[in-house]
Amino acid sequence: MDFKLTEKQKALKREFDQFFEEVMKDAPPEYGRGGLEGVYATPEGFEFHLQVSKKLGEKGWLSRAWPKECGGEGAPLIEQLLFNESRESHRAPGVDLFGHGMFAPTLIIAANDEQKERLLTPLAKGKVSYCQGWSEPDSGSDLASLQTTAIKDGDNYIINGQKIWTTGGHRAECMFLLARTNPEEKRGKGLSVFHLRMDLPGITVRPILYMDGKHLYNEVFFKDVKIPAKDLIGTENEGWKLTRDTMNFERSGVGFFVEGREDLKELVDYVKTTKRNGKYLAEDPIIRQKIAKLFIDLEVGYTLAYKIAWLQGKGGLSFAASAASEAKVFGSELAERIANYATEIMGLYGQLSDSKWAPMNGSMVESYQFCMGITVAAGSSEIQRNIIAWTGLGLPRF
Amino acid sequence: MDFKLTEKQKALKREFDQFFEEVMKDAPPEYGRGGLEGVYATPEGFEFHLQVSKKLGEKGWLSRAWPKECGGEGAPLIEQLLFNESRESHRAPGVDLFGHGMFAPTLIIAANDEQKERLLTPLAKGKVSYCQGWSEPDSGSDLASLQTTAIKDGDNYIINGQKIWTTGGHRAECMFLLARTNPEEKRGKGLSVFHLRMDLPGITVRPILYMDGKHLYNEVFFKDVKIPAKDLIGTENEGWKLTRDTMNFERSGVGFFVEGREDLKELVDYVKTTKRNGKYLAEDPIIRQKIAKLFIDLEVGYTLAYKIAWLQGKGGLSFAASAASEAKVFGSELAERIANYATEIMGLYGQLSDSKWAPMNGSMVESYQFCMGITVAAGSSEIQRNIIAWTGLGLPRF
Amino acid sequence: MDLSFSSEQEILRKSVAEFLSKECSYEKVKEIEESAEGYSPKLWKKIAQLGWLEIILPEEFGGFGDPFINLIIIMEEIGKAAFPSPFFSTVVQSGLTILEGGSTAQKKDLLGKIVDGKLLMALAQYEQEASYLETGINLSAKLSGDDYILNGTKMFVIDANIADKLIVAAREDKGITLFLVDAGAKGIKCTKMPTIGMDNNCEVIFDNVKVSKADLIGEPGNGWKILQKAEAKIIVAKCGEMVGGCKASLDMTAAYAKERKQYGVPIGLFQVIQHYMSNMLLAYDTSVNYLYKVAWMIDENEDVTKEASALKAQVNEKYKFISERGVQIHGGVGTSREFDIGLFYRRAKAYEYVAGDSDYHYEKIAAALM
Amino acid sequence: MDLSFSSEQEILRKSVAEFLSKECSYEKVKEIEESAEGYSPKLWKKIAQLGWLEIILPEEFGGFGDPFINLIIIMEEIGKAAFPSPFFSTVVQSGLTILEGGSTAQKKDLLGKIVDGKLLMALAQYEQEASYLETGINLSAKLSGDDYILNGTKMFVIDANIADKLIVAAREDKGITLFLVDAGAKGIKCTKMPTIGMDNNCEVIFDNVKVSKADLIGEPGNGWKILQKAEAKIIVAKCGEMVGGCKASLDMTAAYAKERKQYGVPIGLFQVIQHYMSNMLLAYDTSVNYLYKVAWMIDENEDVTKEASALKAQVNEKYKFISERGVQIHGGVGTSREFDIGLFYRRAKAYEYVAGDSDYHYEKIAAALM
Repeated sequence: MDFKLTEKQKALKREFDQFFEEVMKDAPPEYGRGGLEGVYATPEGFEFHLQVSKKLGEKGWLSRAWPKECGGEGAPLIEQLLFNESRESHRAPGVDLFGHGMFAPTLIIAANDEQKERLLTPLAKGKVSYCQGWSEPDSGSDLASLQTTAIKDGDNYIINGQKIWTTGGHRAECMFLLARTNPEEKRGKGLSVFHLRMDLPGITVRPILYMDGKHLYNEVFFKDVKIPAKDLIGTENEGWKLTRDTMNFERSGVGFFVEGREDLKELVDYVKTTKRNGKYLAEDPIIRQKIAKLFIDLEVGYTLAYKIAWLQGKGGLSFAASAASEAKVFGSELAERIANYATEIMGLYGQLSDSKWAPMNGSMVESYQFCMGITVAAGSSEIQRNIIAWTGLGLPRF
Repeated sequence: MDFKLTEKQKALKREFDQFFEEVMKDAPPEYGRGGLEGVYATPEGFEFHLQVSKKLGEKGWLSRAWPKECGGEGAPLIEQLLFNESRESHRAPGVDLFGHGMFAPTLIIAANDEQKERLLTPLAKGKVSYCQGWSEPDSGSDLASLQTTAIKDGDNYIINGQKIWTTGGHRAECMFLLARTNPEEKRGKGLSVFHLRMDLPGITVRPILYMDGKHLYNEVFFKDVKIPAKDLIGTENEGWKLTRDTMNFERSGVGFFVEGREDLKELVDYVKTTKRNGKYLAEDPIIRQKIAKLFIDLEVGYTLAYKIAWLQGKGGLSFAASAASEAKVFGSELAERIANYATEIMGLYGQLSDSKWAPMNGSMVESYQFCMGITVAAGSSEIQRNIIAWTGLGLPRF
Repeated sequence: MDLSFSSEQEILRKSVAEFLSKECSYEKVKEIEESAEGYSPKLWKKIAQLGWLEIILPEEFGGFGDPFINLIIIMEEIGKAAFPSPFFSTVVQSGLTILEGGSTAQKKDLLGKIVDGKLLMALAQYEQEASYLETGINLSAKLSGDDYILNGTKMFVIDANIADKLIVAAREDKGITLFLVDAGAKGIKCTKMPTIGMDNNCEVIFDNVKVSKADLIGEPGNGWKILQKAEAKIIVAKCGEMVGGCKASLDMTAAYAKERKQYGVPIGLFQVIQHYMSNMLLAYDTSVNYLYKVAWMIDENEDVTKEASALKAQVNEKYKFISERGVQIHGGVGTSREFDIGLFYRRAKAYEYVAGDSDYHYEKIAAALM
Repeated sequence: MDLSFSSEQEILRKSVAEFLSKECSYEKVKEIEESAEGYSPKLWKKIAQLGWLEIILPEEFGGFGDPFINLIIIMEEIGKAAFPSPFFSTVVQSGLTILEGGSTAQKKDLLGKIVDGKLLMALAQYEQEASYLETGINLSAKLSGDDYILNGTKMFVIDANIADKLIVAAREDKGITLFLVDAGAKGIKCTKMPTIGMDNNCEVIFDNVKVSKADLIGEPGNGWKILQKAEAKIIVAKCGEMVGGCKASLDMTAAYAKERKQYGVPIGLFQVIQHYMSNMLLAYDTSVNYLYKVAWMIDENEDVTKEASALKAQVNEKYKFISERGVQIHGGVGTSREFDIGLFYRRAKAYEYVAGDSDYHYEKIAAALM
């Protein structure tokens, strides 16, 4: 039982930390609030994200964990964890959640050599951005019931249909799409994965505003969109299986806990410097207890994330799969709890969003809203809990 | 919108309160802890229960709410609520949960005149005690899957099988039994209700001890037990329907909340008179907040109970049925919360059961254990929540 | 005991509900939220004509002597519709404070204008420390000849940006004193603060603002007592609005759960959704019945200090709970501005702070019990 | 980083688990619980022979120099088996306190006897006020010639009824001082108190009890420092036992949910049961990994004051949660003495108080953070 990092790992972490600290000096204010909002809500935020991405590409850090034959360094997963931890604790952008987080692993598993060269290289260099074409209006948690079609037509596929909840669809250059190539098949069968550019004729992007009016999500409509057959990734009709394999990549959830730690740090600063009724908030026993409870949740969550990463690195995937769902449920619900406690502690100030009056730059009241996007996305808490019961405890599937 | 009691109702409540206050002066110590434990755990406790029952019978209070044709006064349900409230706030016994609470309503609905005379009269006089023969080892929440048989044999029925969780089965004089009269039928059909004496040949009672070793529950075995056909209640094979009708009788759950109020009163006394670290516990903001939260739960629960009783009295059963389930879920889980908070507030003393060292006579640590018997009994919290969703919100049944 | 509403009350509820559903759809609500004024003057005029603003007017001033519970009925319906208007600031906060502490002349004058829809008012109590306590009021009022000079900053003043007059709690030599101040008076600077409620919370700076000695509500030093007495009623009224929001959240979520299909069945068939929703219904039923109980106690002239605090803490927590589960059950669409559940999720957090947050009220209850 | 156990550690765990499952079934546990001694001398002798009691013995006194985490392994298995024994009072509470504050001679003598299974000890810290703080220690120790005279009452002394020697925290002129007292000394009256844990919590009255000046652990006035230093380790060890209890509760409930049928299907198929159980597993996984982390920090000689408090508060709440849901999922049988889940439900409440309850530890964390 040894939680110690090696000297090499420590040095690596220092290098990451220095880089992100330096980079974040120029960050626009929306990055104080972290999450997807910083990247997608404003053009300035997205521009900054792309800049950082390029810098990371120059350093070769976007592809460190990729296998050597795919242009990476085959860095161990624990180093990837340290990278993610450092980046997220600085609330830094630069890694494309969809491009680097999801599509690159898919390409690594399933792409042919030509595709690897053509599609992975720009990703490694930080020169391209992606969005994800998965959810549809009638298939929320139930991805296998997709209806968007991609019908083979000579050397092309013709795409028709609609995607929804496409985060960053209004900013990304490309999309990776899950569509039905065999309309005879139902549910999980007959689906395939594609790469495509978002500026193709026949694609329309319509904003879905968040409850506070911010623009992160979109609907994307496809009307006879033609893409070349060479942009099919992997085997035709085997996309669902491929998608499921991808879902199991780096899922420690460490980001929830390092971001939460930053929030707690700022909150502790706030209560130590803010007076109410003649006393510092930090002297209020009720507030002290709330902060202690958050500290505990962050401690145990952070440790669980390390355990997951370590197990994934070791190939202990069966525990890791269930534990990754645990980290997602726990981390996303903890984000909600942090936001609620923090805004309670602030009293009347807790309702103020981004403005000179708002404590912590309004980040907590923003988080109070955006956390709901996380507990419902990428496998809602309900689905995750079923997965935990099935894979973690062997309870019967229904 | 008027929550006021009439002068007559107030006078009635005063009369009940005076009676129970007087009666409880002689109560053995187990009654300080309320619940089923006082009645069934010790012979002294049961003896006291029977004495109080007789006194209530002399006053005619056991049958006040019964229709006049059944020997009652047809008192309105609100008066019955006041009676229950008074009795439970004094933690007084005397009403047989099974005999008066469940079997008498069954008899009122379904018994013939001979049975009403023979079986209701002793109940009205407080001269008989009952236990309930419902649950079986393979049918917990799923009562309709009962297997105990009652096979007609001339003028008799012959009973074979086993009942479980028979509260007070070791003390009660009689049982009302749900058994399968038509073994061809499955589930809800082919069941019938019977009255029988517990001293019949062929009946064996085996204790099931509670987790702390107390004896409330039993298994009851029937081996060729012969009972006369005249002790069938209602129509043969229609027992399940009858049982369901009975379940809807007086279900305001007011007892949870008036008992909880007594607990809170004692707890407030305790924290006001107990010092730790040089201060009264009542000065500790964390303890103050726990007490405030319990106060709120008791206030809102008590008000809900009144609403249920008022609706039941008015015949507004469709809301009342769902709300009664709400009161049961909320009341039983609140009892757990009260017990947990109280034992937390007591610190190390919170673990002490009945002894000179135990605050509140050990009632809270007892309750911490017995509350679990309530959240699983008479429709577990899980079943109740489904019922609420179905009947209260019209969600689809599964 | 009769826990039903009279037929007049049922009619009142129906008429308020019908008006709002016709005139102020959730689409319209979002539009109003995004406007600088944060309310619709046109709709305000209409509800004045319909007589809603008379609900608190005593008979002696020409009102109908409605019981307090009738105000609750209106507030519940406003809450269900998520209707943005100065009803709370003007009628509830200011109106009830005037009723509690104003002179006969003030009542006649101010309430009369309010009822006619010609006067909007705001209550300026909190300051930079955001304390709910008496010690939190430090805006200074110094007598200078026949005028008081006010200096200081008020925060979280609801609807100050649209109000004609402000009731300002200030610290005078004799203690907390309430002043009636023209919102347009020289030296007042009002700025709207962006909030999760997208409402009219304002910062109001007072820089040597002159107020006539005659424009006091109550006696000098009497202000805290008046505020406290009014607060209990203000709380219960606000809880009416919040409970209405709970009901709307519950109903729209139940409807969605019956209609939305996943894996080929309505999501309302899943046991976990059923349990979520049964907990939501329980949270609502315990809240709404207690709301009526406490409102009834006000009509009976009982002291409700403890009960109003219990109600606010209960409703604070349950509104957050119900609306949060509502968003969760809606899934992705629940987080979008297009759907309506988010209106309630945001309000639940915003209203948590109005007239005291939960921790403040827990402590008030404890103080009353111990 | 290597978060696995060594093969020696796996063997240790397996041997402890196998011994307990063979020698001390849950039936046997219940029998022991009901006895006045609350432990089995026969089993104690056996575990001494197996070398369990050596686990904390440093190499210099003939031990194997086991890392702290090995003690956690034993405690986890004890927790799973719900094994009633003086292991915690003697080896953990007393042994670690002696290691922290005793002289070389005391360590050699006392630890030697403990290891041989010939000495049972108990730590007498708390008093009638049930305070976990230094100010809670008021039993007086007055010097009189070459002896101290102890007067006062200790409460919640675990295993005092079977102990040969007590470590008594008393207030001496110089401050809190630890005394080594024969449990049979004149003037000591020990009474077992009935608890939900059915364990050996005792009241111990000291009426002019004479202790030789030589029988101090540490210096006069040094007692609180020793207790505090030992406390962090004692907490982590106890958490090992509690986490073991969580694991047993979880496993037996999962097994029951797969086997028990209702409405014709295993209850583990119901979505609500699946969600209950996924929350239980999450509570367990977060606890157990943090347990190992903090135990590892102790082996690294890091200060774990804050982390031990976080661990205890976490485990207090999660053990209660897991065992409570365990009983609920078992339904009726879960409340009966015949089934085993109740053993854990009762222990969860009992152990909540050992070495500090949650509120005490929350405050310690806050003090460290702010």
